[in-house]
Amino acid sequence: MSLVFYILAALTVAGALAAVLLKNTVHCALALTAAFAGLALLFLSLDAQFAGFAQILVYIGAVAILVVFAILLTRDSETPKDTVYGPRPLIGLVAAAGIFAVLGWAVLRSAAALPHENASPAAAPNVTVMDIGNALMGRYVLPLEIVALLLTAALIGAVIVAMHEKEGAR
Amino acid sequence: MLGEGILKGLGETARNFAGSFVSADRLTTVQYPEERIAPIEATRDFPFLVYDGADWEAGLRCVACQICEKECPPKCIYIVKSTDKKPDALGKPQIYPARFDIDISVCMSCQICVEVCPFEAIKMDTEFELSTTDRFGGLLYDKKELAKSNEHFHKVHPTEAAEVDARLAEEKSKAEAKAKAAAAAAAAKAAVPATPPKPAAPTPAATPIAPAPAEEKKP
Amino acid sequence: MIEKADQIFVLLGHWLVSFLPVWLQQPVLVLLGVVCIIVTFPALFAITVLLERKGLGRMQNRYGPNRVGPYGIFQPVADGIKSLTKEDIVPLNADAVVHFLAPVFLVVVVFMGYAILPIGRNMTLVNLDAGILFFFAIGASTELSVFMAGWSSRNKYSLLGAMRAVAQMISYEVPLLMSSLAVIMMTGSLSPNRIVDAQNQYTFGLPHWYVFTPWGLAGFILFAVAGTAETNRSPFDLPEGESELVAGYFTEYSGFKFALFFLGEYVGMMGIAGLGATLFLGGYSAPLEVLGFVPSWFWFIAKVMVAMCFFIWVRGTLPRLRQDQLMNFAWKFVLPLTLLNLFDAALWRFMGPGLLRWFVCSAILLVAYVALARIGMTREKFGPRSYRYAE
Amino acid sequence: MNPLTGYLLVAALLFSIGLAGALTRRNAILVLIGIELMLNAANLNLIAFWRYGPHPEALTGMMFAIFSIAVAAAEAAVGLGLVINIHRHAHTTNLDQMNRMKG
Repeated sequence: MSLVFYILAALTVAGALAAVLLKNTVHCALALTAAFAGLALLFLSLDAQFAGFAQILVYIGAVAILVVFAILLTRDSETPKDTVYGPRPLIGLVAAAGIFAVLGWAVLRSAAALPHENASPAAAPNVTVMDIGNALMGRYVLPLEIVALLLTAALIGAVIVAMHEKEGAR
Repeated sequence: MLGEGILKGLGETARNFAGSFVSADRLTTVQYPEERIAPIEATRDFPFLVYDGADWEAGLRCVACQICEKECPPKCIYIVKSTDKKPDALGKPQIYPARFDIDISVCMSCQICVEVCPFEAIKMDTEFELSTTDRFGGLLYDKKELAKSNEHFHKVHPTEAAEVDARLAEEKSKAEAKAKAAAAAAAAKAAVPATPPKPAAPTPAATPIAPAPAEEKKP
Repeated sequence: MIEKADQIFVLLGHWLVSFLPVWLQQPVLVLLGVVCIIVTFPALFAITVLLERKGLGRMQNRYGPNRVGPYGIFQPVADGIKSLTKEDIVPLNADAVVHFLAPVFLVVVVFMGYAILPIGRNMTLVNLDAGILFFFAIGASTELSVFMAGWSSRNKYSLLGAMRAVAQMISYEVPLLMSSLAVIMMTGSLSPNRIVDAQNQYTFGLPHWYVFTPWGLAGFILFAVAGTAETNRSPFDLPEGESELVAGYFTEYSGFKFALFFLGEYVGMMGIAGLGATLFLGGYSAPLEVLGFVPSWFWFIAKVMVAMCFFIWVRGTLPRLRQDQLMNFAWKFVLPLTLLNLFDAALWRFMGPGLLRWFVCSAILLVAYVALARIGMTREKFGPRSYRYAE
Repeated sequence: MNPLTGYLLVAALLFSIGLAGALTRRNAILVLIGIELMLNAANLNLIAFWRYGPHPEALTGMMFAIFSIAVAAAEAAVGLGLVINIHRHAHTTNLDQMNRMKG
């Protein structure tokens, strides 16, 4: 396991933990951005160049800003007085830990059963944007159109939901 | 149509930019410490006291009447009258200011002191580079520093100085004429008492009675 | 000899690196490239600052700084020393960590954008296949640093400035992407080197730059407009509107952090200018075939500096746009025109060579321009003024 | 411990952190942050399996990840739109206080 992977994994997990545990909501959003950046680097270390840049563009460029705008619009940027966690935080933690145990166990047990366990990992597939373009336009053209439709619907839906009703329509 | 205005504007700035290298008159900047614009005639910065003749102490026109001190809006003039008198330009003994301070840092160059001064003793100078490093007394000018000769006044405000001089000269001549007339009258009166000394005495007694009855009627 | 002059930096790099053991050579070569970028572009930033102040001065019939050194050429040095020695005041209840991170994050991100720009023939630091996408991904994350600066100063003005800046950058990022999409569509690749190579041929002396095609010219103008807005410059510098917002999101910054913001803004501007040159003006290719002997990196730097002069020229001319005019212009004029430009490029591609496609494409663009200008940008007529008096 | 299991473990850890965040936090926006993390963990899994899977040239895993990124962005937009709308009416983003069905 290369050192780079450990560093990136540590960065991502630290970012995610901070995003969940910090008190001040804007700090959480910034930690979330660190987690997204770590994930983008992990994608790049997996030679998924296009996905890594898309992750940076979509998540850090747009979703993080969206989250931060939402935090500001709902006047939550000050640290809340009372506790930050829900009424029964323990149950949530136990459930999450349980799921992690199950997933971890599944991953480690299955490691032996993977077909190419001993074979050296396949050479890095050199994926060019041309291939992705052809795949998108060739095999995945239907999902592409559906996602296009979905994005338009989401765009309009989000605007209508968050739009400020005219006084009359109260 | 969208864009025409932008292109016209860009053309204008381009003409300015190119022009500034070609024609020197476009550039209006005066490089201050090296180049200077001659101050215009009516420039006024901080007041100064005018004195005639050579000795500034004796020639000061100021008679410490303190009108300017009272009129000064920011109250930056401080005058202490002298106990004795000194002869002024017309020879009449006048009080002079033992101490005459102006706080330049407070003065706002409004020239009211010049307007109200009956004796043309204070005028506005055109010197403005007076900054000093001493914060506490540096800008508090006393009589000595304020006094400047009439020639300086001529150099600074030539037309106004000329008018002032003309007026003073005319007053002097009128005063002299009056003094000569008074001297002549005095001389004539000195010649007349040599003959009838008595009639002069009673006339003053008569006049005080006449006005007295007028007052009772009025209230 | 010409070849050597052109490849001087590449050969120098390889020569320097040849002393090292083989496994170390590649990383050190990249490191050298990074050091070169980090040295040259701040130097260009200093020159741009001087050009800006003197150029703006000349446009306003005055000299511009000429006290520090002959003709004021040491003015950027003086500014630099001034900003280094100035006290760095951090507001009391500011969020110290985020307040400190914002300028650092901005400068790091902006410099990362230079990794993919082809500064000269095989002088691209990193040959990414999806280079342009990387540049826009990086461009998108500068907004975050703007927001961090605005929010962490805990100051109403800076928060308002930050919100305006982010809204403006987001709404102008879409046209920026779309206008460069036309070029990517025509060259069929996202890698900047391929785009420059596609524009590097000459027919009887004139280069095949995309800017000489109707859709290319329209795309370049729209890219320039969106680029100016993306870097908060000149007519779109509302976030730093001195008159009402003091200094926008970097109000609470002074000393070196303010200089970092200043550097970040200018280096960002040069990055967008570099990308514009790469996409539309043929990156490092010479404007005329006869001028081919001049080294390639010189042309890239020349184009970036010409773009800087254009930014300065526009800043000296155009008044600042209001926030609603800004947004209105973005969504109702620039974006539709870029979408149409995409269609126009496609039409250009499939109409085959000949004069017909010149007229058709140009006609479409002109008609759309006039129509949008007439319909989109009409100001709603303000009704009669209504007075309200305190009872 | 081949690299694939490393990536899968990191993805599982991210997923559980996201889940813990979603379950324990009171603020609606932080629940959305938790969900974003879970989605990202899934993306990481997709790309890890694509990279170390038998046929990387088939691009299936990466395509999945790209589409998932697009859908997650749409989801985040609509989710935050809802949160803002609820905040406008109920003047709170605290999930415990959003218990009234009245519009």
